[in-house]
Amino acid sequence: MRVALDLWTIVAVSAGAFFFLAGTVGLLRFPDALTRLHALTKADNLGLGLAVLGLLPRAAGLLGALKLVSIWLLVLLASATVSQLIARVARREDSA
Amino acid sequence: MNAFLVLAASFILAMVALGLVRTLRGPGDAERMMAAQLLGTGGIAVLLLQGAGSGMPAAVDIGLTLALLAAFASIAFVKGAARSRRDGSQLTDL
Amino acid sequence: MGLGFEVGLIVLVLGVGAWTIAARETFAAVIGFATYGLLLALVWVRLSAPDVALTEAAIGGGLTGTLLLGAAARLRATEPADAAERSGAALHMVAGVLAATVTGGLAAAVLFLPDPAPTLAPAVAANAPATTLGNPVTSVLMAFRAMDTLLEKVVLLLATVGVWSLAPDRLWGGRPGPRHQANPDGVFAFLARLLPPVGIVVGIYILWVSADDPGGAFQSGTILAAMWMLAMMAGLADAPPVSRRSLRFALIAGPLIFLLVGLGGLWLGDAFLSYPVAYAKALILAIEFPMILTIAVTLGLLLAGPPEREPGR
Amino acid sequence: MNTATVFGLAAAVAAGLGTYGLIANPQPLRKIIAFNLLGSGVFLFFGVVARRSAGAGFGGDPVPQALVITGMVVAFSATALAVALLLRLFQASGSATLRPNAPASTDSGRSEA
Repeated sequence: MRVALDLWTIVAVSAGAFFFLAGTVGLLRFPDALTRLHALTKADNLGLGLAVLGLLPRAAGLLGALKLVSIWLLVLLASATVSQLIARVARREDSA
Repeated sequence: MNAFLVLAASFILAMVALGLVRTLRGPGDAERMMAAQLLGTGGIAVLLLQGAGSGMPAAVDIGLTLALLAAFASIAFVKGAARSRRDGSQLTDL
Repeated sequence: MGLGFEVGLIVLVLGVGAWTIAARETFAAVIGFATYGLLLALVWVRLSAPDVALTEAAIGGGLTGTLLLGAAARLRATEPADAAERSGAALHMVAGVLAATVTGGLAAAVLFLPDPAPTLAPAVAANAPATTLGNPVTSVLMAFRAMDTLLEKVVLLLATVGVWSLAPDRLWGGRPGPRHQANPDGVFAFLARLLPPVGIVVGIYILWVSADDPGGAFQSGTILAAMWMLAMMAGLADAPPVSRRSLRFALIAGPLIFLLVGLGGLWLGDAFLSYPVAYAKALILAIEFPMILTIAVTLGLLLAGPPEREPGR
Repeated sequence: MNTATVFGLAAAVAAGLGTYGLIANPQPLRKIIAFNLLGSGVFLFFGVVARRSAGAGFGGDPVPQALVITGMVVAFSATALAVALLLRLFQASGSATLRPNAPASTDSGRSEA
């Protein structure tokens, strides 16, 4: 059981780290603000999400797990909103 | 296992650092705000992994605080950038 | 593994710090500073100081960044003129020499710190049962060095009075800051409705756990203040006029109760701010709960600035 | 070289960076930012002292840690006051410079809120 849970942590956290890598590559390589924003949201949503999923088996009880998931949900909510707002700033910078 | 978590934290930190180099340089305000956003998320991921790896349960509480305040700060940044264009135009459709 | 993580973190922190000083645009420097604050929180975690990390995350990343950003946004119109102003080469030289001296002195101090280091940790551990709190930092802040904490709250109050006193006479008693506008059906207003209830729960939770785990009244008050500011920025709430009586009362409630408990210690206990052991935890909670309200209101008002709209408008 | 020493040297550099910016940057808002950087270096130094004094089952000496928390709050109060003073200067004189012979329109800004 222990081994299975550890394996789960390793797989999920690695997948999360991969999405951070993908997000950074996108930030560095994509041509304009909107596509870069698209790359960034992958790190936000999937990168952190998978890292949280990976850490769940190691959480301190139900409350700890609940807190971990709340962090992810808060970041999802905030990043979705802020990305919208950033995109509007970017669009105006383009048209200006 | 703990070594793996700290390694993952270091890797994500390096990715965030690379992204920061790109976004802080601009050219526009939009990129700079992405820097704050990227660090908010990446910082939380590093904090949680690092906390789990070094056995500090309080890291989750710090992550919770960071998640709330990073959201607040990002919003304040967008609002400030929207208010402060040199041409005086406002972002009205927020 | 060694010190790889630490060294990487330090390179990043100092890189962002240097960039904050060197950046050409003020707006960029402010974003750099907020980033720097978030990274410092990670450093504090590595230094096994979760309470400080929590404070740094709350202040360095959130509050100071927002405060500086508001100022940068208002000053942006003058920026081209100000940017033309450059210090001479001689001043840069002097600054460089002084900075090198500061760095060298502190580095020498770090390298020649006494070994073994003197410590008060055993003294705190020995006296911790008297406060019945599991978190040593809360014990120090609320009991062993409660005078510092009381005076810190007074400093916050004085800063608020100082900020208010900058208002022109005819605006005295008015509302601080501009009235913010946002589309009531937009994404911004949506977030400002959704986030504050969560923030209030988390804020009170952070205070509640501070008895045994990292947390505290200040960190909790910061979260509440941020939620209040969010509602104000989305146009859902307006800043209260500074002459409002309930607002003034909220500003002094925390320090006042702290002071009363302190004076009670003079009468019932051994000295000013000494708590009778049997009631220590109850008294500390009685100080801290009103304190989060005071801190939230004070921080919100410090961010909002001096009154800018005439009373009655 | 242990964790505390490495972070201590970083604290020294951060304080140096802050000192440099405080003197070399002419704009007041940049000076305020630099001052905060200088302060963060000093706080970090305190944190290193606390870490080295770990004992009695704590990860660091709680007394310097508590002092740093108090210091951060006071630094924030000072920053808020400094920013308010700067904005008032801008409102009153129409510019945000510390030059003594700045082209100032002393009273025109007073009337606008």
